[in-house]
This record gives sequence, structure tokens and C-alpha cells, in this order.
Amino acid sequence: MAKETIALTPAMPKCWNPDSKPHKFCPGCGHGLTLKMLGQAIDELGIQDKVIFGCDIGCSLLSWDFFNVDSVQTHHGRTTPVITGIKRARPELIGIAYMGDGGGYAIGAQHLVNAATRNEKITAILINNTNYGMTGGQMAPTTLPGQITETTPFGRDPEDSGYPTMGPEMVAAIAREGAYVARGSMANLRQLKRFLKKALENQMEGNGFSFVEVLSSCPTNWRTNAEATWRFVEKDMAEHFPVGEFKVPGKKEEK
Amino acid sequence: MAKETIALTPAMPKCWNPDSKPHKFCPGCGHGLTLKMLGQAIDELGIQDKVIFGCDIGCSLLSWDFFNVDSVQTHHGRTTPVITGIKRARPELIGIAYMGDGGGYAIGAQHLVNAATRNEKITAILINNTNYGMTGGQMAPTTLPGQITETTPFGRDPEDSGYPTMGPEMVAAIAREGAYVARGSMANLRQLKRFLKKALENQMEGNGFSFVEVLSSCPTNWRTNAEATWRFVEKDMAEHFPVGEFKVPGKKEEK
Amino acid sequence: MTEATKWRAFSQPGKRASFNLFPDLCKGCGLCMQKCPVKIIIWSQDLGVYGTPAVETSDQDKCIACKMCENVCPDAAIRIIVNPQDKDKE
Amino acid sequence: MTEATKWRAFSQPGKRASFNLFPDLCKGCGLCMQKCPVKIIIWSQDLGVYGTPAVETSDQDKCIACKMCENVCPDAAIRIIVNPQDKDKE
Amino acid sequence: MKEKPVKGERRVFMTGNEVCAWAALAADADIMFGYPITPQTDIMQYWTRLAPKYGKKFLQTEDEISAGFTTLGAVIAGKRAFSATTGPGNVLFQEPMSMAEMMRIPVVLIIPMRGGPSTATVIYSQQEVTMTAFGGNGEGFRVVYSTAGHQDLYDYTIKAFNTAWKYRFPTFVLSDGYQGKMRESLTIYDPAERGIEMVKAEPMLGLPGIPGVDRPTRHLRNTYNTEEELYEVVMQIARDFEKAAPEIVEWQDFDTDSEMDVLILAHGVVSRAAQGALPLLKNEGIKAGHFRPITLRPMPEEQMRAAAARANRVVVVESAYGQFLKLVKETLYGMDKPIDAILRPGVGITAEEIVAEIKERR
Amino acid sequence: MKEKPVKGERRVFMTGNEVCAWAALAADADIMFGYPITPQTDIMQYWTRLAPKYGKKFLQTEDEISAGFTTLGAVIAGKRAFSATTGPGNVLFQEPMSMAEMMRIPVVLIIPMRGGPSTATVIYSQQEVTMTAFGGNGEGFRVVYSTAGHQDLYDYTIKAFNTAWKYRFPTFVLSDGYQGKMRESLTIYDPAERGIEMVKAEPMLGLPGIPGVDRPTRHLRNTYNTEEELYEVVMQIARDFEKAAPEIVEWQDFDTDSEMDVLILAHGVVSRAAQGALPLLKNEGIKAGHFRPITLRPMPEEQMRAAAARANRVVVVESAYGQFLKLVKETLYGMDKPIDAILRPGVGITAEEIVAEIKERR
Amino acid sequence: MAVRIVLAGEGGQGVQVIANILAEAAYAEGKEAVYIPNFGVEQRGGVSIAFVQIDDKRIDSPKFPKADIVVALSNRAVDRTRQYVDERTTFVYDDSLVAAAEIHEDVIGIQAVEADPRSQRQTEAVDDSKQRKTVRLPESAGTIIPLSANDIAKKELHPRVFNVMILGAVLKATGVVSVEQVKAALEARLGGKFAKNPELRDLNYRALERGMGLVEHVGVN
Amino acid sequence: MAVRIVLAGEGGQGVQVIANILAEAAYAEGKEAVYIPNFGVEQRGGVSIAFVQIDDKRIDSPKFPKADIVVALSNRAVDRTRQYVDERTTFVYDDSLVAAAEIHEDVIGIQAVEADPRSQRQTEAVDDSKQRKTVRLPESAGTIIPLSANDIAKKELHPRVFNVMILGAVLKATGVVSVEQVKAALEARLGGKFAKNPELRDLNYRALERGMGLVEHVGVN
Ligand SMILES: Cc1ncc(C[n+]2csc(CCOP(=O)(O)OP(=O)(O)O)c2C)c(N)n1
Ligand SMILES: Cc1ncc(C[n+]2csc(CCOP(=O)(O)OP(=O)(O)O)c2C)c(N)n1
Ligand code: SF4
Ligand code: SF4
Ligand code: SF4
Ligand code: SF4
Ligand code: SF4
Ligand code: SF4
Ligand SMILES: [Mg+2]
Ligand SMILES: [Mg+2]
Repeated sequence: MAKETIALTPAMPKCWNPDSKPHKFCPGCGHGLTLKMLGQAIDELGIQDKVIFGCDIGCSLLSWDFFNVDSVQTHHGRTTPVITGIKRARPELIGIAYMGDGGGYAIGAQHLVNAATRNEKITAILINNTNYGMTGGQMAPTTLPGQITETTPFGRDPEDSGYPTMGPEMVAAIAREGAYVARGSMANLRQLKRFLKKALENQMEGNGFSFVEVLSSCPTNWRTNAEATWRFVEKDMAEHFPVGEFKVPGKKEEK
Repeated sequence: MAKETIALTPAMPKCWNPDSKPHKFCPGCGHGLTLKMLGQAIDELGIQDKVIFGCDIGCSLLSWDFFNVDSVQTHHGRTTPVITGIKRARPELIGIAYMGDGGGYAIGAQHLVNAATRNEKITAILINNTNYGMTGGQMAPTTLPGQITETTPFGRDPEDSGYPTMGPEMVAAIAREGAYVARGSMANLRQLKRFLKKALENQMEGNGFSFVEVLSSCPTNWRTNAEATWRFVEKDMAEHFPVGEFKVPGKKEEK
Repeated sequence: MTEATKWRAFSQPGKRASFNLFPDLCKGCGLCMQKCPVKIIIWSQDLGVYGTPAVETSDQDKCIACKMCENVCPDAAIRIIVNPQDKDKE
Repeated sequence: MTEATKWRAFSQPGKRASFNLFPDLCKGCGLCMQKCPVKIIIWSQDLGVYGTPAVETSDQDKCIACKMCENVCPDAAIRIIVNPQDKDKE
Repeated sequence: MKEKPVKGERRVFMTGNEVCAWAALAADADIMFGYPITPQTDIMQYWTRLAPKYGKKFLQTEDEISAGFTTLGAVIAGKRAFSATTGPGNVLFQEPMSMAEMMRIPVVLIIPMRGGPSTATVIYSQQEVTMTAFGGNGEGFRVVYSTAGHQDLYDYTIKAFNTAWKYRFPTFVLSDGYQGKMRESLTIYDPAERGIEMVKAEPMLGLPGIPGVDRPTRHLRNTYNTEEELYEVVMQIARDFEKAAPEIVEWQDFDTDSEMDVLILAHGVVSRAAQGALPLLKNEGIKAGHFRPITLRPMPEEQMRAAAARANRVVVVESAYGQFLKLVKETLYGMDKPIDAILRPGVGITAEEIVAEIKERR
Repeated sequence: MKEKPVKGERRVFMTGNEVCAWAALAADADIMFGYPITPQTDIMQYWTRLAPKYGKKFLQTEDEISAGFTTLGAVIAGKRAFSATTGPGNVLFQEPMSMAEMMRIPVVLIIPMRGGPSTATVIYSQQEVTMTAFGGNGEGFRVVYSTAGHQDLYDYTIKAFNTAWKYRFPTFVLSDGYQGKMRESLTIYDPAERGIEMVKAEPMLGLPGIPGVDRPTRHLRNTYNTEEELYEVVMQIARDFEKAAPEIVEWQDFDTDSEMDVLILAHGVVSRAAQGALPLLKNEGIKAGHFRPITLRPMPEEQMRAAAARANRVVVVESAYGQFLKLVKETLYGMDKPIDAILRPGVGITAEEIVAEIKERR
Repeated sequence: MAVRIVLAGEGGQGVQVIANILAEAAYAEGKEAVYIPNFGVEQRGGVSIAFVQIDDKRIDSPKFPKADIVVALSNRAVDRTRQYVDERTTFVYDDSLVAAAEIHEDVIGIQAVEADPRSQRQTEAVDDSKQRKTVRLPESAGTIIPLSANDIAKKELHPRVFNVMILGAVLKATGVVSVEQVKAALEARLGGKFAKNPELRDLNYRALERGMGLVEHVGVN
Repeated sequence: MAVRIVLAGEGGQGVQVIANILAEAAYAEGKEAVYIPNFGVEQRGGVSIAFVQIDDKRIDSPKFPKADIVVALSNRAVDRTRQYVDERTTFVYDDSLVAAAEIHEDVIGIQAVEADPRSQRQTEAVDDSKQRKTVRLPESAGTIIPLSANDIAKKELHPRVFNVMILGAVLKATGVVSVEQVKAALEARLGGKFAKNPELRDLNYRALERGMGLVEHVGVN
């Protein structure tokens, strides 16, 4: 049968804001996939009216009007404290702090670390795309050894600037009972959604801090085509960043 | 035989600056003990002419003229970057960043975490006295659960503000080959000196980042007498903060 | 705002499911293509939202309705509609 | 600057070692006291640098020259000088 | 109904920091965020002891940047939130304050100034005037009250909450280390009993209903793609600020009604020395007046110019190296009054010193 | 001897950011620290590609606070270090800059301004004037060059290193997003060949010999216990700054020699529009001149006043909401020239717009 | 006075690279040129605008309110550039419009992907609300020139050289730089590729000339 | 004009608490009082200074250049307060000086530790360079009053009440507040302790009076 043009409703999560679609992310960007999983998680949990979505500066800012949930776009690295303030003020709301690896591990590392320490009852989602996407592809704390970026034109040299930050590992080392810490990947969307959902449920149950890092593509700055994009996420990144849950509430641990 | 008054040279480390003694720390303060061990380590390594000592704001600032080594007093939380800048500019110098738990784990946490990530070849020494000493005893990230401070007048409630930051554990979770990470205590001075010496040697060998947290007293803000001071350090703190080495260079690990 | 918004879609019917591509959403990233287990997704002559080629299937009858393409599309530009008889099997 | 600076010290001789306390360094914190294994360190009538009581030993002959007090003093206000005959045993 | 922290009127003797904590309670502030710094820390310490009794909250953050952004978060969520800082902490606070300026997030920040630049002293100063009024990468769309004593601290801390929430500009209560740590007497009161109604703190986000379904979604942002978009936004804020300015400005004048040999211009605690200098100058046969702007931003321009017009010359006195002087020159531009300045960065100034300097420079 | 990055004179066509990287190389800067931010990032990107060839270093830090403090560390250690930032990054840089101001640590910071307040735009602006000149909790003991094009960027970036190290004040090279990203032609050269000698960067710490034995120990600090101690320190800096000011100030004037109907005051890139407006105004029969301060801090006061004295009225033009205007009013205080202002926060201004406004307001 | 040029298109249509080549050619010819790329926050997906001024003497303001020629290559670009158009402006747009070919931002002549030969076109079109809306042209413009560069490039040459055609059109319309200089600038950028594949040079030159052929010299300056 | 008082001593001698009681008593008496503690960066070990002004009307500047009475309780305190002394100043110092008893900063009447009864005094003293240096008194002062409050407190009363004696001396010298008000202020602070141990009240009152007895009313105001 021939290809024909019809009118149809796309399979967007209910909480997506159709007026801002097509969204502002580049073709093939992992932000879009993560936000799809997050949207599905919000839909499935039925919390669209309770979520406050905060996005950082970095490509995450492009999601400022992404959802039909009340949203605030903050400063680079500062989404964690803004969402913390919202949550402290109104614990009945569900706060999501959405940021990049630069925002979370570099300029905002003190906020991430201390939100984890204090066990803030918020959900932080961090896009690990091994570079600073929005500013055009500089080295991020997560940049892979040897990876060429705008500020490591000869490849990241671990002798000079170290190895990629292991975020969830770090957060798990300081977070305590009630915290949920995981690393998902756009290479495993079902798992990613499960992690995101658990991270939200953990907040809804009032257990403590939830943190999910997401291995995510940046085809624009990596200068990859679709095949190379998948390869980078599934092979190169996976080699450096183990995917899984690092801390699950309920399991009481002695530190 | 009767007590008589004589003239004698005190058993101060050679690199101490006698003109600033008695030093500015309170009676019974662990800063003094740590700096004694550090002074001995510098003497034993014969590096007085190579060390640049940087102190933070916090009681550590009281050491700005403590040693006869070139010193710089910086801003609250910013000693790590200042020493990093010095070391990057002149790798032949030995940079020591000396700070409190507020300076290192709260306001300067992004610097600590990222110096560890980049494996900066500097030595960071952090005084854990479970409070903000200089400002008069507020909660620090390291304050013990239930501990009464000026900003937790009813005791630190982990439900509200979390559990103490596990600094070396966190740093060890992100630091890589070449890093040295340990937690010492004024309750074990010989071991503390060993840790400090190893931390300096690690820098001298150009291996990577060295970090030593020191369990340390603050009798003024804890409002403890000598007996209670020792008890707090040896018992209460030790219960929460395991002493030992968390990362030793040479042991190659896969992350 | 309650009504679900409809978009223009290029629809290709097939034995088990139809492949519906929203050209105003497709950015031509190709992620779907790589993930189709039966490798039927190809570059289309039709253009997507950025003027880059959109995608279509070369033979929709070969589609196994796994929805992989729909899932991996960051832009929700594909919708697979499983034919009624197949739906029961799901 | 090369010459090691001398300070005023209260010196108490004993069988194995002398206990030397620098009143201009002692802040009267009492940390040494708690750590003396033979519990001979006591509050002195003499005052330290902050006008608080300094310390001395109640019976220096009981001192075992372990130097614990010297080591734990954050202000380097104590110096234990082991008597020559004992020195050899060290 | 929840119990009121301050009932009726009460004469008290306290430190300025304690006054601020009580004022925030009286203004029905909901939550304080803060990071310790001398001489501000006591505000937090009093708040942590008092607030729980009235169901109010506190969070000690990891730094001032976080204190600022958590405060903004709480305001966005609909609470009357505030913070306090000074010196290097105020420097860091400029980042969140610039976001507040752009996004019209009301916020109250109490600043007992300390010496600068850098860490400097923890004691006293008036060296944070420029930064508080115009800090960050913005245009100074802010309200700054400069208080001269404990009664002011109480009155203007309460007022700051209403100014901020009514006009939606970041609002600052400036004082100094002396005031923060010093004790003097004042009257505290329940604002309601004096007819002061607190402007309601409405949520900017987290309203009832499903967004996009029951109501439009709220999407707040501070980033723009084109210069023209930004221009419109900034000009709108500028218009709002200028419209509000005449309603916001406050000042005091002393003996400025008739012709003066000299008009002393001073703000904050230094104004007290200026007030003290007037009778002394009179004794010396010098006809002096004193004008004190209470709001440094917006500046009571007309009023200051009117006062200056009646004087032969003007003397600016401040515990900074010309920060207030700059504002004065800008405000009085076009007048030809000679201006003398007594600039004492970081140190206190007394009535006697002012008198001596005025006599000397006559 | 190491190879010189720029030899002789060379006409080139590049972006402003590239110019800055070349200028720093030509000035023999040793190391750059920085954190990415548009429109500054390219400076880092050019530097990382060029610097290794000449044995020079680079470190990307975790944020601007760290970029500032690592830069200071390297300067303390005796290296010619620099950084670059803008907008919100400039806000954060105020903390380390206030330490530099206090401790007399020379440092060069390049700032291609972007729109504000807050994140705003990444494009163009002149809204960081107040912050760059007076930011932080200090008194603005800083030098600020405002450049109008790529030749300026090259010349003044080189000069900034010498000003900073000679006078020991933080020194800023202001430009804007257009300049940073735009390409135009200029001549690059080896400063030595033009007789410009680079002031040596001496170490403040880490000198030869055992401290306290072979030489006095260096103990640097920025904290003081008493107000009086601080006062002496600040006043000393003030005296040094005022002494250096006449040697530092730079300006340009255009057609200001004879009587003018109107004097246009503008700085930076807007000065080019003002220059362009002069012939157009002449065509319209308006006698106009233009004065451009190149140093915004210290301000060429005398020179600006002299130019203003010859004009009937003054028009201030800037891409900000009155930041330069304030400086002008302060500088011209005591004169009675009417001042008009064309304030366009965050947007570019053209010669035609200036002409139109001047005609309209005549 | 300077010739003022605005070029706008979708990210990926290669307007920045054309602008750059134009400015470089002018510079090489001894003229003064200023080129400013527009840089919003988005890496991709935003409208991409380039501002170019070319003159014999130093150019004063880098930004200008109205352009001598505005080239808009997509609907959004038309909207975004309307503000630069007045009665003295020549407004050029591509009437094969939104269907513009993908050309990577900073390389001329390379397209990431092309349609599979098996691809079929859709059989019919429904006109629903989400369908691409048409755009109002800036009527105030002195001259409005529609081009079908995209279609022509596809049909006659190669979709890859669409933006070189546009460059040719601007060149002809303004006459600010000589064709030789532009060819030299192209050579400087793509010389390596041309050497490997001389056909590419030919294709680009033909595109340039075809583009020039699409417009009259409208005497912009 | 306000009576201006400076009290200075080593951290731990309790000058802040005396200053506070003085100011509180004045406030209670219906006067205006301003009290500023000096706060350097060190928690302990620095010289502790208190500035108090008492007047019948509102006090203008919280800080003042010269004091009516300066009390210095250690050598360092003498050095530090020299700047507040001029010819109208009454300068009071303790000539048993540096040997001042430890009293915790914010509590009157408690000393952390006391000498062990077994303690012996040293037999002789050498006069080496590091020995505590003597201090030059501010000769410009109008009146200089030496007190031996510390010694007297030790001998006659109890070292704990040293600072209350000083309070008494200031009270007498200035006459700014009535003894009754000061007693009431003491009662307000220590009432609980007094109730438990009435002897303590007596001791404090005696110290206050003994301190008053040490000086004449010098008519400061
Ligand atoms: C204080 C400050 N510094 C720098 C910037 C510039 N900036 C914007 S986004 C960004 C990095 C974004 O990287 P990341 O957080 O990893 O997010 P991504 O774009 O990769 O998703 C930077 C440095 C800024 N906006 N504010
Ligand atoms: C930016 C800034 N914020 C706050 C302060 C005030 N401050 C000085 S020291 C200090 C805390 C000191 O605590 P810590 O680092 O634990 O050191 P400690 O005194 O306990 O040794 C604080 C908050 C400051 N100087 N600068
Ligand atoms: S630049 Fe990278 S991270 Fe940003 S939107 Fe594009 S692909 Fe995504
Ligand atoms: S306050 Fe605490 S940490 Fe600071 S010097 Fe005193 S005892 Fe030491
Ligand atoms: S549903 Fe599965 S088989 Fe069908 S086109 Fe999509 S990916 Fe291929
Ligand atoms: S994944 Fe989506 S956007 Fe990408 S090519 Fe396939 S349909 Fe188009
Ligand atoms: S040396 Fe040992 S035994 Fe002797 S006094 Fe010191 S601690 Fe006691
Ligand atoms: S430890 Fe040192 S300072 Fe403390 S009491 Fe003993 S001798 Fe004195
Ligand atoms: Mg990233
Ligand atoms: Mg601490």
C-alpha cells in the first residue's frame, strides 16, 4: 500500500507540551530521549500537577517549556538549590532538578554533593554527554580519556586533566539511607524509565535524595552520525561508566 | 628538686615561625596539633624551601604566618584553586591547601571534588572539627547527628539536614591512580604524621592528588574540657569517621 | 488544551502494523534506522522539520511491530499502529 | 634567624627526665594532663600565656619519660629532656 | 490561627541581629536560608531558636550561592523567604540576585556590612553600597534601605517584605557590623496592630490544577535568544522600576528648611554622627543641615536636590571610599554646589570628627 | 630562546576572540585558566590550540570562581596568567577580583560582555560596566579598558598585562559579544619590535632560599583584625591608585577642538557608531563632537570635562541602562551641561540611530 | 556607506559559511569587512543569521538596523529578518523555501545523508492545522526577489551546492566583491578537497554562476 | 553628652559580660545605652574590647574616638586601647595585670580550672628576651588609676569575681548607673544560680562593693 498523509496524534507523553514541539534539541540528542522517559514516568505516576521541573543552563535549558508541568529555568549549576528551596517550602510538590554534567559535576558540584549529604527530598537528573553541549563542545568532567573536544584539541590527557568524574559512585559514597542513586543510559530505555520512576517514587515516599545520571548522546558536538552515536553511547561510554543502581532505599547500611 | 626557671628551646618543628608563637588557635585546638605534625613532616622531608602553604578562611586562617614557609591566606573555600594555580604555574613547588570542613565540604566542595577528578598534584589537608569554628560553632557538613551547634540548637537532625559528610570516602570514589586519600586523627599523632608525610611524598613523586582529613578538636565551640575533648575525638568522632587510608598510589585500580 | 493534538503524518500500512512518520517532528537523526531489527527504515525523499530527509520503511510488510523505532526516536516522530488482529497477540 | 630561639621554661628535674614547661606557650588546655600514663600532670599555680593555670608534674620522679605530654601539646609548651643515663636506653 | 511572635508593643534592648530575626518573625516570614558569616550569623542563630516555635523553617545551605537560589526557590513556591549575608557572602549573592532582578522574584536580603575588599574585617563598614545597589550583571533594579539603628532595622526589615512582594524587586536591608552586634533599645510591635498589612506571597509555580489542562502552564525563564527580546524585557523592568520609585523613596532631613552653610549628606549609621554634629556645629556658629536618604536605591533625588539647593556647600560623609559620594554626584548633577567628602573606608565616624573636618575645610 | 608567536607586523582578518588569544601570546602570557561561556569560549579554544606550540599552558577549571583563584595562584607564583569571562561568569569572578584588589595581585581578565541581568543573552551588551569597574565588596581599585574594535583588542590586551604588573591592580579588557564573535581586519605585531617591553612577572611566593633562614618569609593575607589596620591598607591602595591614575587614563576625541552643539559620549563599540554619526550630523548642520574614554576606570576626568566644556549639551549613548551615564554624571559633576541619554540595554546602536535621536531631541 | 547584508536560514543551511566567504573575499580585496554571526543559545535548530558589512573605509557600528540586502532561506528566517527590511532593502528568498537541503554549518559541499533510492513520496496531502504554515513576506521591501535555488540545485546541479548558489545571487545583487575573489576564498577553504576531486570545484563554480544568473545586479550599495 | 566607656582584656577575662551588665542596667534605668563588642576573627586569644555609651537621650555614633574611661586588664589590652585615651580620659588598669584570672567569656563567676593544691611555685626567674615585657601606660590620660583587683579578688574574695570588682570600679568612677540597677542586672543574669547558692550572690555583691571602694568617683561624664 502506498504512503499517504494522514492526521494523527504522535506518541508523546501526555505531560509533554505539544506547543513547544518539535523540541529545541538537536537531531539525535539524548536529552530528548531522557525527557521522553521522564514524561512517561510522570504520566504513569500521575503526578503532572505536582511536579515542578527545574532546568539548568546547558542544553537542559532548551527544556524550559518542554513539559506541561510548572517549570523554572535557573542558572548554570544552580538548579539543585532552586528545587531544594521549592521543596523545602512546599514538601507536597515533587521537585525535579534537570542538569548537564557541567552543571552538576563542575560548577554546581558543591550543590549536588551537599544536597546528597543533607538527603534533600528532591530528584536530580543529570545528562552525561561527556562534554559541554550548549557552549559548543568543550571538555566536561565526564569527557573520556583521549576524547577530542574544543578545549582538549589533542584529546583529553588524564595526566593533565584526570579521568572522567564518576558521579553516581561519588554521590553513593556520601548519600545515606533513603537515597536512591543510579546510572541509566539511553541505550536501555526501559531500564532508564524504571530508574527515573524509582527516583520519583523515592521522593514521593519522602525517603531522601534521588539521583540518576543518564548516559546520553550529543551528536552535534561529537560530530557523529547515527551509527557512531549509538556506538559511542553503547560502547565507549559504557566502558567507562557502569550502568545500574548504586544505592537503593530500604537497604540500611552502616557507614 | 625544686621547679626552676630556665631558658630553653621549645620542641617546635624547625619550620615553625617562632615569631607567631604562641599561635592564634584556642587552648586545646586540634589545628595546633595537626600543624605540629605537618611541621615535623616538612622538616623530615627537608622541603621547607619548596613548600607553599595556603590557608583558608575558617580557623585555618589563623595559620597565615604559622610557618617559616611562604604562605598565602585565601578566601573561604578557595584555597584548593589558589594552590592549584601555584602548582600548575610552578610544578617544582610543593603546594599545601589547608582548610576546614566548611571550606572543603561546603562552600569549596566543587573545588575539592574537581581537584580530585583532575588529579591535581597538590596536597589538601582538611580539619574535621564537626563545626564552623571561626564563626562561632555552627553546623558543618560533618556535624554529628544530635550534636548541638549554634544553628542546630536542638541537635542536628539527620532527617532535616542529613548525616555527616564522608569526605575521604567521597574523594576516594572519584580519585584515580596516583591519588592518596586518608583520614587521620589527632588521637593518633604518629599515624597522622605518617599520613601527612605520605601525602606530601605523593605530591613530590608527581603521582597525583593527595587528601588527608584530620579528626580534630574544637574545645571552644564544643564547650568541652580536656577530658571531654579527648572523649569526643576518640569516641564520638571515631564512631562516625573511620580512620585509615582510603586510596594509596601504586595500587592500580579499574573503575 | 484537553484534546490531544493531531499532527500531519506519512502513513505506511503493513501486514502487522502501520509506520507513521510525523515530518514536522522528524529531525532526520537516523537513530531509529540503526535500531530497527529488520533494517527496513530508510532515508525518505520527504523532508523533516529541519529540511533534512525524514525516514520511511522500505517494505512495511517486513515490519515486526516491535516499536523499537518509536521508542528510540527522541522526537516522538514515529508512531507504530499495530493492526487489530495483531493487537490481540500482544 | 638561624639561631634557635630560647624561651622561658619552668623546669622540673626528675629521675629519668626533666619536665620543662614554657609558660609563654602553655594555654592551659589540659590535653597533656589527660594523656600522661602515670597521671602526674597537675594544674600549676603558675599561669600560662592566657592567664590560665599552666601545668606541672606533681612528682617528676614518677615520670617515665614517655613524652606523651610533649607530643599531645598543640602549643609545643612542654619539652621532656631525658637524663643522659636514660638516653642510652632509648 | 497560628500564634503571633510579637504581640502589641514592647520596649526591648537587643542586638541588631536579634532585631532582624524578630522583625522577620513579625513580618510573618516563612523560611530563612543562610550560610554563616560574621557579623550576620547571629540572625540565623536567633532564627533557629525562635522560628520552630511559630512553625517557621530554616535551612543552612552549603554556601551563599545556594542560600540565594534556595531562597528564590521558596519564593517561587509561594513562601515569604529571606536570607542574610555580608562582605564576601554578599559578593556571591550577586548571582542569585541578578536572577531575581530579571525574573521579578521578590526577595529580602539583610546585610550588616563588614570591611572590604576581600575578607578584610568582620566588624563594620559601608563598603557594600555599590554592590548592593548595582551588583551583578544587571541594571540595579533593586530597593536598598540603609538603616541607622535598631528601630530602623525592625521597621525596614518588615517594610522590605512588603516592598519586595508589592513591586517584585529584590529588596535589601543594609546595616553594618556595629548594628548587627551592638545592643540598643527599640520598640518591637505587631505590624498588624499598627495597620501594616503584609502583602500576600503568591506562588509563581505549583498552582492548583493540571497545567496545560485545567490552567495554562507556568514556564519561567531568564534566557533570551535575541537582543531585541531582551531589550523589551529590560525596558519593561526599567519602566516598572521608575514608576515605583516615587512611591518607594524615603529620606529624613534635619535642619534643612532654611539656608545652610553646609549640608551634610550621610546614610545609615553615619547619619547618626551627622545628626550629632548639628548642635555642635551650631555651637561653633556654623549653620548646618543634614539630609539622610533612607533608600539608597531608588534615591530620593528630588528631595536631596531640594535640600542641597538651600546649602552653600555639601559634605558627604561615609565609611567607604566614595561609594555614596558617587551616588550623590550623580543625583545632584547639574548643580554647582561644592562637594567635600569625608571618606573613611571601614572605620566608624563620630560627630566630633565631622565637626572637626567641616571646621578645617571651611 | 623560545620562538615568538607573532613576528613583525601582519595584517589579518579574524574574530575578536582569536585576536585576544594572539594578543596574550604576543604579550608572552604563560598560562590561561578559564571556564567556558559564550561569547568568550573561543578565546580558550584558540589558546588551547596555539599555546602548546609556544610552551604555554592552559587549565579548564570547574567554574569561574576557580578560574579566578587559580589565575591568582599562578600570578602569585610568578607567572603572567590571565583569564576571560563574561556575564554570569563575570559575576562570579568578582570574588577572586576582590582578593586581587586587596592583595595587589596583578591579573588580566578579558570580558566580551553579553546581555544581562541573569543569563539573558549570549550576544552583545555594555551592561557589565559597573560590575567590572566597581564589583565586589571593594572600592573599584581596578583598571578597565573599553575597546572599540579588533585593533584595540590586540593593543589593549597587550597593554593590560603591563598595566596590571606595573601598578598591581586587576586590569580588565572590556569588549562585547559582537567583537568576540565578529571578524574584521587588524594588524598584529610583536610588541618588542614596537618598543613595548613587557613588565617582568616576579614571584610573590616561592623565592629562592629557605624562608626565615636565608631570607624573610613571605606571608600574604587579606584579613585584618581591626578597623584601623584595614583603614590604613585601603587608604594606601587608594593613594597608589590615585597616583597611577593620570598615567593610566586614555581617551580619544573627535572634532572636539572647537565649540560644539552637542558632545557625544560613548565607549567601546558604541564609540564607532558615534564616530560614524559625526559626518552625518555635519550634513544636517549640527556641530557635533565625540569623546571616547578608553579607560573607564580610572576615568579621564579632566579630558572629558574639557571636552564637555566646549559643548552646549552632552549626549550619552550606551548599550546599557545608564551604567556609563552614571560615570559621566559623576565625572562632570559641577558642570551645568544638559545631558541627554540614549540607553539601549543589550542591543546594538548605529550611527543613524544616534543621529535620529539627536535630531529629535534638539 | 557600507553595504549591509543579512543572511538567514535554518541551522544547517550553511548561511554562516557563505557570509564568511563573502567577508573573507572582501578583506582579501583590500576592503574593510565586518562579519557577525548570530549566536542564540541553541546549538542547532534555531534560525541562523549572519550580518556582513563591506566598505572601502573602516566600518563603524558592527550592527545595523536596516540592510541593503536580506536573504531568507526559510519561513522562520523570513519572520526573523523582517526587522532589517525597509524600502531600500532588496529582499531575497527561496521559494522552494523550507525544503532546503541540509548543509553542515561550517563546511560547504557536504551533506550528511541522502534519500534512499527506494524511497517513495507520499500519495496525498491533508491540510491540517499542524501543516507548515505559509509566511508573509516583508512588503515594505524595495525589491523582492524570489529564487528557487534549492529546487534548481537539486535538479540541475546537486543539493550540496545550494548555499553556493545563494552566495552567487548575493554577489550579483550587491556587486561588493569580485567573482574572482570569491572563487579564491572558496579555493582557500576547499582547496584540499578540490585537489582530490576537481569535479567538486567545477560543481561549486557552476553553482556560483548559476546563482548569479538568478538575479540582476540590483545595484545595492 | 554620652558617657563613653572602653573595657578591654584578654579573651576570657569577662570584659564583655561586664559591659553587657552595665548597658543592661542603664537601659533598665530608662537611659539610652549602646554596647558594641569588638569581634576580630579569632574565637579566643585576641584582645577582647567592649565599647559602651550611656546617655539620657538617643546616642548618635555607636563608635567614638576617645573614651571617658578606659579599663585595660592586660598588657596587650593597654596597647590596644591607647588610641581611645586623651587628656579627658580616666585610664584604669590592673597592676596585678597579666596574671588575670580566667573567667569564661559569657558567664560571670565560673572559672574552668584551678590550680592543684599540690602545685609549687617556681624557685627563681630568669629574665630572658621572651619573658613578658612591660607595657608603657598612656601618659596622656587625664587620670591614671591602678587597681590590684585580681590580687585582691584572689586574696580577699575569690578569683571568680575579679570581673565583678572591675565592674564596681567602673560604676564608681563613672556613676552612670545606680548600684541597685547593676545588682538587679546581676540578679537577672545569675538569679538562678544565686537561688541555688545564696552565698554566690553575697560574694558578687561584696566584689562589686570592694571594686567600688578601689576608686573615687572621678566624675566622668
Ligand atoms: C556562571 C556561568 N558560567 C558559564 C556559563 C556558560 N555555559 C552555559 S551552558 C554551559 C555548559 C553546559 O554543559 P553541561 O552542563 O554539560 O550541559 P549540556 O549542554 O552538555 O547538556 C556553560 C559553561 C554560564 N551560563 N554561566
Ligand atoms: C564567602 C564567605 N562566606 C562565609 C564566610 C564566613 N566564614 C568564615 S570562617 C567560616 C566557617 C569556618 O568553618 P570551617 O571551614 O569548618 O573551619 P574551622 O573554623 O571550623 O576550622 C565561615 C562560614 C566567609 N568568610 N566567606
Ligand atoms: S548540543 Fe548536544 S546536548 Fe545540546 S542539544 Fe545538541 S546534541 Fe543535544
Ligand atoms: S574555635 Fe575551635 S577550631 Fe577554631 S581555634 Fe578555637 S578551638 Fe580551634
Ligand atoms: S516497529 Fe520495529 S520492525 Fe517495525 S519499523 Fe519499527 S523498528 Fe523496524
Ligand atoms: S529517530 Fe525520529 S527524528 Fe530521528 S530520524 Fe528517526 S524518526 Fe526522525
Ligand atoms: S613524659 Fe610521659 S610520664 Fe612524663 S609527664 Fe609526660 S606524659 Fe607523663
Ligand atoms: S597541652 Fe600544652 S598548652 Fe595544654 S595544658 Fe598541657 S602544656 Fe599547656
Ligand atoms: Mg554536558
Ligand atoms: Mg570546621
